[in-house]
Amino acid sequence: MRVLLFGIAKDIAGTPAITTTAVADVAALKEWLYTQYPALRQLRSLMIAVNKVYANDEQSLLPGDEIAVIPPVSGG
Amino acid sequence: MRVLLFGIAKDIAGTPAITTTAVADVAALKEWLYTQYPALRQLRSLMIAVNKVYANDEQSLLPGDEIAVIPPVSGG
Amino acid sequence: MNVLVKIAADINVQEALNFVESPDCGGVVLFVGNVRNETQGRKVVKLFFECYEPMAIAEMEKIAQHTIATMGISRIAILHITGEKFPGETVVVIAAAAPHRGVAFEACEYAIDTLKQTVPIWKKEFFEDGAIWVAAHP
Amino acid sequence: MNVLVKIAADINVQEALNFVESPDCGGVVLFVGNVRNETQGRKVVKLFFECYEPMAIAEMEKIAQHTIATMGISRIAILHITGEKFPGETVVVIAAAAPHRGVAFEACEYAIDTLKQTVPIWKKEFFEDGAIWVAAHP
Repeated sequence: MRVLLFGIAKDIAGTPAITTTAVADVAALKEWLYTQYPALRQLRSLMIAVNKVYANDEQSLLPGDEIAVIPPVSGG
Repeated sequence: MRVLLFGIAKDIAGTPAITTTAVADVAALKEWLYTQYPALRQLRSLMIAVNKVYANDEQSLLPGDEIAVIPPVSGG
Repeated sequence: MNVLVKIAADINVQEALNFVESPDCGGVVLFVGNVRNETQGRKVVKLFFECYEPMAIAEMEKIAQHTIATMGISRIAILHITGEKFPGETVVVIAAAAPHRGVAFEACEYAIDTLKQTVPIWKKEFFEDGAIWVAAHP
Repeated sequence: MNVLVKIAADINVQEALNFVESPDCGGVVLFVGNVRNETQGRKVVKLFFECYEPMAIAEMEKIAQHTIATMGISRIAILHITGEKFPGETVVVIAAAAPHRGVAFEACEYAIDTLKQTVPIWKKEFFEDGAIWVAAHP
Protein backbone atom coordinates (compact mmCIF):
# COMPACT_ATOMS: atom_id res chain seq x y z
CA MET A 1 0.00 0.00 0.00
CA ARG A 2 1.30 3.43 -0.91
CA VAL A 3 1.39 6.02 1.87
CA LEU A 4 2.14 9.76 1.54
CA LEU A 5 4.25 11.47 4.20
CA PHE A 6 4.43 15.16 5.11
CA GLY A 7 6.38 17.53 7.33
CA ILE A 8 8.44 15.90 10.04
CA ALA A 9 7.07 12.45 9.13
CA LYS A 10 8.58 12.86 5.66
CA ASP A 11 11.90 13.89 7.24
CA ILE A 12 11.85 10.88 9.60
CA ALA A 13 11.16 8.43 6.77
CA GLY A 14 13.50 10.29 4.42
CA THR A 15 10.99 10.10 1.58
CA PRO A 16 7.63 11.66 0.62
CA ALA A 17 5.99 8.27 -0.08
CA ILE A 18 6.48 4.69 1.10
CA THR A 19 4.99 1.33 0.28
CA THR A 20 3.79 -0.73 3.24
CA THR A 21 3.01 -4.40 3.55
CA ALA A 22 -0.72 -5.10 3.36
CA VAL A 23 -2.48 -3.67 6.44
CA ALA A 24 -6.16 -4.13 7.21
CA ASP A 25 -6.96 -0.92 8.98
CA VAL A 26 -5.59 2.37 10.31
CA ALA A 27 -4.53 0.83 13.64
CA ALA A 28 -2.44 -1.79 11.83
CA LEU A 29 -0.92 0.86 9.58
CA LYS A 30 0.13 2.94 12.58
CA GLU A 31 1.64 -0.14 14.25
CA TRP A 32 3.61 -0.86 11.07
CA LEU A 33 4.79 2.78 10.85
CA TYR A 34 5.90 2.87 14.49
CA THR A 35 7.88 -0.35 13.99
CA GLN A 36 9.58 0.90 10.81
CA TYR A 37 10.18 4.45 12.10
CA PRO A 38 10.33 4.47 15.92
CA ALA A 39 10.97 8.25 15.93
CA LEU A 40 7.32 8.74 14.92
CA ARG A 41 6.39 7.70 18.48
CA GLN A 42 7.95 10.89 19.80
CA LEU A 43 5.57 13.17 17.90
CA ARG A 44 2.82 15.01 19.76
CA SER A 45 0.24 13.21 17.61
CA LEU A 46 0.04 11.10 14.46
CA MET A 47 -3.12 11.07 12.36
CA ILE A 48 -3.91 9.07 9.26
CA ALA A 49 -6.00 10.52 6.44
CA VAL A 50 -7.82 8.24 4.02
CA ASN A 51 -8.99 9.82 0.78
CA LYS A 52 -8.24 13.28 2.22
CA VAL A 53 -10.37 12.77 5.36
CA TYR A 54 -9.10 12.14 8.90
CA ALA A 55 -9.63 8.45 9.75
CA ASN A 56 -10.04 6.74 13.12
CA ASP A 57 -8.14 3.60 14.14
CA GLU A 58 -11.00 1.26 13.18
CA GLN A 59 -11.25 2.42 9.57
CA SER A 60 -10.50 -0.31 7.00
CA LEU A 61 -7.98 0.37 4.27
CA LEU A 62 -8.85 -0.63 0.73
CA PRO A 63 -6.69 -0.95 -2.38
CA GLY A 64 -6.75 2.35 -4.20
CA ASP A 65 -7.28 4.46 -1.05
CA GLU A 66 -5.19 7.62 -0.91
CA ILE A 67 -3.46 7.24 2.46
CA ALA A 68 -1.47 9.99 4.17
CA VAL A 69 0.47 10.32 7.42
CA ILE A 70 -0.42 13.61 9.16
CA PRO A 71 2.01 14.71 11.88
CA PRO A 72 0.92 17.64 14.13
CA VAL A 73 -0.27 20.44 11.85
CA SER A 74 1.04 24.00 12.26
CA GLY A 75 -0.48 26.17 9.58
CA GLY A 76 -1.52 29.78 10.05
CA MET B 1 -22.43 81.79 25.50
CA ARG B 2 -21.70 80.24 22.12
CA VAL B 3 -22.85 76.66 21.59
CA LEU B 4 -22.06 74.38 18.63
CA LEU B 5 -24.78 72.10 17.24
CA PHE B 6 -24.43 68.90 15.22
CA GLY B 7 -26.56 66.38 13.35
CA ILE B 8 -30.26 66.50 14.09
CA ALA B 9 -29.72 69.16 16.80
CA LYS B 10 -28.34 71.46 14.11
CA ASP B 11 -31.36 70.72 11.90
CA ILE B 12 -33.77 71.42 14.78
CA ALA B 13 -32.12 74.75 15.61
CA GLY B 14 -31.64 75.56 11.93
CA THR B 15 -28.06 76.71 12.55
CA PRO B 16 -24.67 75.19 13.42
CA ALA B 17 -24.04 77.58 16.34
CA ILE B 18 -26.23 79.60 18.72
CA THR B 19 -25.64 82.12 21.47
CA THR B 20 -27.40 81.43 24.76
CA THR B 21 -28.16 83.68 27.70
CA ALA B 22 -25.69 83.23 30.57
CA VAL B 23 -26.12 79.75 32.08
CA ALA B 24 -24.25 78.52 35.16
CA ASP B 25 -23.92 74.85 34.40
CA VAL B 26 -24.78 72.04 31.99
CA ALA B 27 -28.18 71.40 33.61
CA ALA B 28 -29.16 75.04 33.11
CA LEU B 29 -27.94 74.97 29.52
CA LYS B 30 -30.05 71.90 28.76
CA GLU B 31 -33.11 73.55 30.34
CA TRP B 32 -32.54 76.63 28.19
CA LEU B 33 -32.13 74.46 25.04
CA TYR B 34 -35.30 72.46 25.74
CA THR B 35 -37.26 75.70 26.23
CA GLN B 36 -35.96 77.27 23.03
CA TYR B 37 -36.17 74.07 20.93
CA PRO B 38 -38.81 71.71 22.39
CA ALA B 39 -38.16 69.16 19.61
CA LEU B 40 -34.84 68.36 21.32
CA ARG B 41 -36.87 66.61 24.07
CA GLN B 42 -37.88 63.93 21.57
CA LEU B 43 -34.33 62.76 20.96
CA ARG B 44 -33.14 59.45 22.38
CA SER B 45 -30.47 61.34 24.36
CA LEU B 46 -28.86 64.77 24.50
CA MET B 47 -25.30 65.16 25.76
CA ILE B 48 -23.28 68.30 26.27
CA ALA B 49 -19.54 68.37 25.61
CA VAL B 50 -17.34 70.99 27.23
CA ASN B 51 -13.93 71.52 25.69
CA LYS B 52 -14.38 68.31 23.64
CA VAL B 53 -15.18 66.11 26.66
CA TYR B 54 -18.60 64.74 27.67
CA ALA B 55 -19.87 66.75 30.66
CA ASN B 56 -22.34 65.80 33.38
CA ASP B 57 -25.24 68.02 34.49
CA GLU B 58 -23.32 69.46 37.46
CA GLN B 59 -20.41 70.78 35.43
CA SER B 60 -20.00 74.59 35.58
CA LEU B 61 -19.70 76.51 32.34
CA LEU B 62 -17.04 79.20 32.10
CA PRO B 63 -16.55 82.00 29.59
CA GLY B 64 -14.33 80.72 26.81
CA ASP B 65 -15.43 77.08 27.15
CA GLU B 66 -16.03 75.30 23.84
CA ILE B 67 -19.57 74.00 24.32
CA ALA B 68 -21.27 71.52 21.98
CA VAL B 69 -24.66 69.81 21.81
CA ILE B 70 -24.26 66.09 21.07
CA PRO B 71 -27.41 64.30 19.86
CA PRO B 72 -27.32 60.46 19.70
CA VAL B 73 -24.16 59.48 17.82
CA SER B 74 -24.30 57.04 14.90
CA GLY B 75 -20.81 56.65 13.46
CA GLY B 76 -19.35 53.44 12.09
CA MET C 1 4.03 55.86 17.55
CA ASN C 2 1.67 52.95 18.04
CA VAL C 3 -1.67 54.71 17.43
CA LEU C 4 -3.11 56.16 14.22
CA VAL C 5 -6.49 57.92 14.35
CA LYS C 6 -7.80 59.79 11.33
CA ILE C 7 -10.94 61.36 9.89
CA ALA C 8 -10.84 62.02 6.16
CA ALA C 9 -13.00 62.11 3.02
CA ASP C 10 -11.53 58.77 1.91
CA ILE C 11 -9.87 55.98 3.86
CA ASN C 12 -8.60 52.57 2.88
CA VAL C 13 -7.81 49.24 4.42
CA GLN C 14 -4.21 49.15 3.21
CA GLU C 15 -3.31 52.35 5.09
CA ALA C 16 -4.54 50.88 8.38
CA LEU C 17 -2.82 47.56 7.69
CA ASN C 18 0.47 49.21 6.72
CA PHE C 19 0.43 51.23 9.93
CA VAL C 20 -0.08 48.33 12.35
CA GLU C 21 1.96 45.61 10.64
CA SER C 22 5.42 45.02 12.01
CA PRO C 23 7.70 41.97 12.09
CA ASP C 24 7.23 41.58 15.87
CA CYS C 25 3.44 41.09 15.59
CA GLY C 26 2.20 37.94 13.94
CA GLY C 27 -1.52 38.72 13.96
CA VAL C 28 -3.63 41.59 12.70
CA VAL C 29 -7.41 41.77 13.02
CA LEU C 30 -9.31 44.30 10.93
CA PHE C 31 -12.86 45.54 10.88
CA VAL C 32 -14.10 47.18 7.67
CA GLY C 33 -17.51 48.88 7.71
CA ASN C 34 -19.17 49.65 4.39
CA VAL C 35 -22.39 51.38 3.37
CA ARG C 36 -25.22 48.85 3.02
CA ASN C 37 -27.68 49.18 0.16
CA GLU C 38 -30.71 48.76 2.43
CA THR C 39 -31.88 49.30 6.01
CA GLN C 40 -34.82 47.28 7.29
CA GLY C 41 -35.98 46.59 3.76
CA ARG C 42 -35.69 50.23 2.62
CA LYS C 43 -33.31 50.96 -0.24
CA VAL C 44 -30.47 53.30 0.82
CA VAL C 45 -29.38 55.83 -1.82
CA LYS C 46 -26.45 57.31 0.10
CA LEU C 47 -25.21 58.22 3.57
CA PHE C 48 -23.95 61.54 4.83
CA PHE C 49 -21.59 61.65 7.84
CA GLU C 50 -21.09 64.75 9.95
CA CYS C 51 -18.28 64.89 12.54
CA TYR C 52 -17.45 67.12 15.47
CA GLU C 53 -13.95 66.53 14.30
CA PRO C 54 -11.62 67.63 17.15
CA MET C 55 -13.74 65.81 19.74
CA ALA C 56 -14.19 62.76 17.48
CA ILE C 57 -10.41 62.51 17.10
CA ALA C 58 -10.01 62.83 20.89
CA GLU C 59 -12.59 60.06 21.54
CA MET C 60 -10.99 57.79 18.91
CA GLU C 61 -7.61 58.40 20.54
CA LYS C 62 -9.10 57.42 23.94
CA ILE C 63 -10.39 54.14 22.50
CA ALA C 64 -7.04 53.42 20.87
CA GLN C 65 -5.03 54.19 24.01
CA HIS C 66 -7.35 52.02 26.11
CA THR C 67 -6.73 48.99 23.87
CA ILE C 68 -2.95 49.54 24.04
CA ALA C 69 -2.87 50.16 27.80
CA THR C 70 -5.21 47.39 28.96
CA MET C 71 -5.91 44.85 26.20
CA GLY C 72 -2.48 43.64 25.11
CA ILE C 73 -2.45 45.31 21.71
CA SER C 74 0.82 46.55 20.20
CA ARG C 75 -0.51 48.89 17.52
CA ILE C 76 -3.93 50.11 16.43
CA ALA C 77 -5.33 52.27 13.61
CA ILE C 78 -8.85 53.76 13.65
CA LEU C 79 -9.96 55.53 10.47
CA HIS C 80 -13.39 57.06 9.79
CA ILE C 81 -14.70 58.99 6.84
CA THR C 82 -16.64 62.24 6.82
CA GLY C 83 -19.01 63.48 4.10
CA GLU C 84 -21.04 61.57 1.54
CA LYS C 85 -20.75 57.83 0.82
CA PHE C 86 -22.63 55.46 -1.48
CA PRO C 87 -23.55 51.76 -1.06
CA GLY C 88 -20.45 49.55 -1.00
CA GLU C 89 -18.08 52.39 -0.05
CA THR C 90 -15.98 52.16 3.11
CA VAL C 91 -16.93 54.22 6.14
CA VAL C 92 -14.71 52.89 8.94
CA VAL C 93 -11.55 50.78 9.18
CA ILE C 94 -10.01 49.50 12.41
CA ALA C 95 -6.80 47.42 12.49
CA ALA C 96 -5.34 45.95 15.68
CA ALA C 97 -1.99 44.14 15.81
CA ALA C 98 -0.89 41.99 18.73
CA PRO C 99 1.58 39.22 19.43
CA HIS C 100 -1.44 36.98 20.25
CA ARG C 101 -4.44 36.92 17.97
CA GLY C 102 -7.10 36.46 20.69
CA VAL C 103 -6.52 39.91 22.14
CA ALA C 104 -6.42 41.45 18.65
CA PHE C 105 -9.96 40.11 18.02
CA GLU C 106 -11.14 41.43 21.39
CA ALA C 107 -9.57 44.86 20.95
CA CYS C 108 -10.84 45.31 17.40
CA GLU C 109 -14.40 44.44 18.43
CA TYR C 110 -14.15 46.67 21.52
CA ALA C 111 -12.94 49.54 19.34
CA ILE C 112 -15.79 49.39 16.82
CA ASP C 113 -18.44 48.82 19.52
CA THR C 114 -17.14 51.79 21.56
CA LEU C 115 -16.72 54.03 18.51
CA LYS C 116 -20.40 53.53 17.72
CA GLN C 117 -21.34 54.51 21.28
CA THR C 118 -19.07 57.45 22.08
CA VAL C 119 -17.47 59.11 19.04
CA PRO C 120 -19.37 62.27 17.96
CA ILE C 121 -20.13 61.31 14.38
CA TRP C 122 -23.63 61.40 12.94
CA LYS C 123 -25.01 59.46 10.01
CA LYS C 124 -27.90 60.62 7.84
CA GLU C 125 -29.51 57.96 5.67
CA PHE C 126 -30.97 59.06 2.34
CA PHE C 127 -33.77 56.93 0.92
CA GLU C 128 -35.61 57.46 -2.36
CA ASP C 129 -38.38 59.28 -0.50
CA GLY C 130 -36.65 61.08 2.36
CA ALA C 131 -33.79 61.13 4.85
CA ILE C 132 -33.30 60.48 8.58
CA TRP C 133 -30.57 60.99 11.15
CA VAL C 134 -29.86 57.42 12.30
CA ALA C 135 -30.74 56.50 15.90
CA ALA C 136 -31.73 60.08 16.78
CA HIS C 137 -35.19 59.17 18.06
CA PRO C 138 -36.22 56.37 20.43
CA MET D 1 -20.46 31.49 -4.76
CA ASN D 2 -20.04 32.60 -1.19
CA VAL D 3 -16.83 30.71 -0.32
CA LEU D 4 -13.27 31.24 -1.57
CA VAL D 5 -10.51 28.89 -0.38
CA LYS D 6 -7.07 29.04 -1.91
CA ILE D 7 -3.49 27.88 -1.39
CA ALA D 8 -0.88 29.76 -3.40
CA ALA D 9 2.71 31.01 -3.31
CA ASP D 10 1.46 34.54 -2.66
CA ILE D 11 -1.81 35.84 -1.23
CA ASN D 12 -3.03 39.29 -0.36
CA VAL D 13 -5.58 40.99 1.82
CA GLN D 14 -7.26 42.86 -1.02
CA GLU D 15 -8.17 39.64 -2.84
CA ALA D 16 -9.95 38.30 0.25
CA LEU D 17 -11.66 41.63 0.90
CA ASN D 18 -12.79 42.00 -2.74
CA PHE D 19 -14.30 38.52 -2.65
CA VAL D 20 -16.40 38.99 0.50
CA GLU D 21 -17.47 42.62 0.15
CA SER D 22 -20.93 43.22 -1.23
CA PRO D 23 -23.46 46.04 -0.82
CA ASP D 24 -25.75 43.84 1.29
CA CYS D 25 -23.10 43.25 4.01
CA GLY D 26 -22.11 46.19 6.14
CA GLY D 27 -19.33 44.54 8.12
CA VAL D 28 -16.19 42.60 7.21
CA VAL D 29 -13.77 41.15 9.76
CA LEU D 30 -10.32 40.07 8.58
CA PHE D 31 -7.48 38.16 10.16
CA VAL D 32 -4.02 38.60 8.64
CA GLY D 33 -1.22 36.35 9.87
CA ASN D 34 2.36 37.38 9.13
CA VAL D 35 5.78 35.81 9.77
CA ARG D 36 7.19 37.05 13.09
CA ASN D 37 10.89 37.88 13.34
CA GLU D 38 11.32 35.89 16.55
CA THR D 39 9.92 32.91 18.47
CA GLN D 40 10.47 32.71 22.22
CA GLY D 41 13.40 35.09 21.96
CA ARG D 42 15.04 33.26 19.04
CA LYS D 43 15.53 35.18 15.81
CA VAL D 44 13.57 33.67 12.91
CA VAL D 45 15.33 33.79 9.52
CA LYS D 46 12.46 32.37 7.45
CA LEU D 47 9.56 29.92 7.48
CA PHE D 48 8.85 27.09 5.09
CA PHE D 49 5.26 25.83 4.69
CA GLU D 50 4.43 22.43 3.31
CA CYS D 51 0.82 21.53 2.40
CA TYR D 52 -1.04 18.32 1.67
CA GLU D 53 -2.84 20.50 -0.78
CA PRO D 54 -5.99 18.62 -1.85
CA MET D 55 -6.81 17.70 1.75
CA ALA D 56 -5.90 21.19 3.03
CA ILE D 57 -8.32 22.70 0.51
CA ALA D 58 -11.02 20.24 1.60
CA GLU D 59 -10.51 21.09 5.30
CA MET D 60 -10.52 24.83 4.58
CA GLU D 61 -13.74 24.36 2.61
CA LYS D 62 -15.27 22.53 5.62
CA ILE D 63 -14.40 25.42 7.92
CA ALA D 64 -15.81 27.94 5.47
CA GLN D 65 -19.06 26.00 4.94
CA HIS D 66 -19.49 25.60 8.72
CA THR D 67 -19.32 29.37 9.26
CA ILE D 68 -21.86 29.97 6.47
CA ALA D 69 -24.23 27.21 7.57
CA THR D 70 -24.22 27.82 11.33
CA MET D 71 -22.65 31.17 12.24
CA GLY D 72 -24.65 33.72 10.26
CA ILE D 73 -21.91 34.65 7.80
CA SER D 74 -22.79 35.65 4.23
CA ARG D 75 -19.40 35.23 2.56
CA ILE D 76 -15.95 34.03 3.62
CA ALA D 77 -12.48 33.79 2.06
CA ILE D 78 -9.67 31.66 3.50
CA LEU D 79 -6.27 32.04 1.81
CA HIS D 80 -3.02 30.33 2.88
CA ILE D 81 0.41 30.39 1.34
CA THR D 82 2.72 27.48 0.60
CA GLY D 83 6.51 27.58 0.31
CA GLU D 84 9.07 29.96 1.78
CA LYS D 85 8.23 33.21 3.61
CA PHE D 86 10.36 35.82 5.40
CA PRO D 87 9.62 37.98 8.47
CA GLY D 88 6.80 40.44 7.82
CA GLU D 89 5.38 38.49 4.88
CA THR D 90 1.76 37.30 4.90
CA VAL D 91 1.00 33.63 5.50
CA VAL D 92 -2.76 33.51 6.00
CA VAL D 93 -5.72 35.80 5.32
CA ILE D 94 -9.30 35.18 6.40
CA ALA D 95 -12.15 37.57 5.60
CA ALA D 96 -15.72 37.09 6.85
CA ALA D 97 -18.63 39.29 5.83
CA ALA D 98 -21.96 39.36 7.62
CA PRO D 99 -24.95 41.65 7.99
CA HIS D 100 -24.08 41.88 11.73
CA ARG D 101 -20.52 42.48 12.84
CA GLY D 102 -20.63 40.33 16.00
CA VAL D 103 -20.99 37.10 14.06
CA ALA D 104 -18.28 38.18 11.61
CA PHE D 105 -15.83 38.50 14.54
CA GLU D 106 -16.88 35.10 15.88
CA ALA D 107 -16.65 33.36 12.52
CA CYS D 108 -13.28 34.86 11.62
CA GLU D 109 -11.78 33.81 14.97
CA TYR D 110 -13.36 30.35 14.68
CA ALA D 111 -11.89 29.98 11.19
CA ILE D 112 -8.30 30.82 12.13
CA ASP D 113 -8.46 28.77 15.37
CA THR D 114 -9.82 25.75 13.50
CA LEU D 115 -7.44 26.12 10.57
CA LYS D 116 -4.53 25.91 13.01
CA GLN D 117 -5.96 22.69 14.47
CA THR D 118 -7.19 20.74 11.47
CA VAL D 119 -5.77 21.90 8.13
CA PRO D 120 -2.83 19.73 6.97
CA ILE D 121 -0.21 22.44 6.61
CA TRP D 122 3.20 22.23 8.31
CA LYS D 123 5.51 25.08 9.23
CA LYS D 124 9.28 24.74 9.53
CA GLU D 125 11.04 27.56 11.37
CA PHE D 126 14.59 28.39 10.28
CA PHE D 127 16.84 30.00 12.88
CA GLU D 128 20.43 31.14 12.41
CA ASP D 129 21.61 27.85 13.90
CA GLY D 130 19.06 25.25 12.83
CA ALA D 131 15.45 24.49 11.93
CA ILE D 132 12.44 22.78 13.53
CA TRP D 133 9.01 21.63 12.45
CA VAL D 134 6.71 23.72 14.67
CA ALA D 135 4.64 21.88 17.31
CA ALA D 136 5.77 18.45 16.11
CA HIS D 137 7.04 17.32 19.51
CA PRO D 138 5.32 17.61 22.92
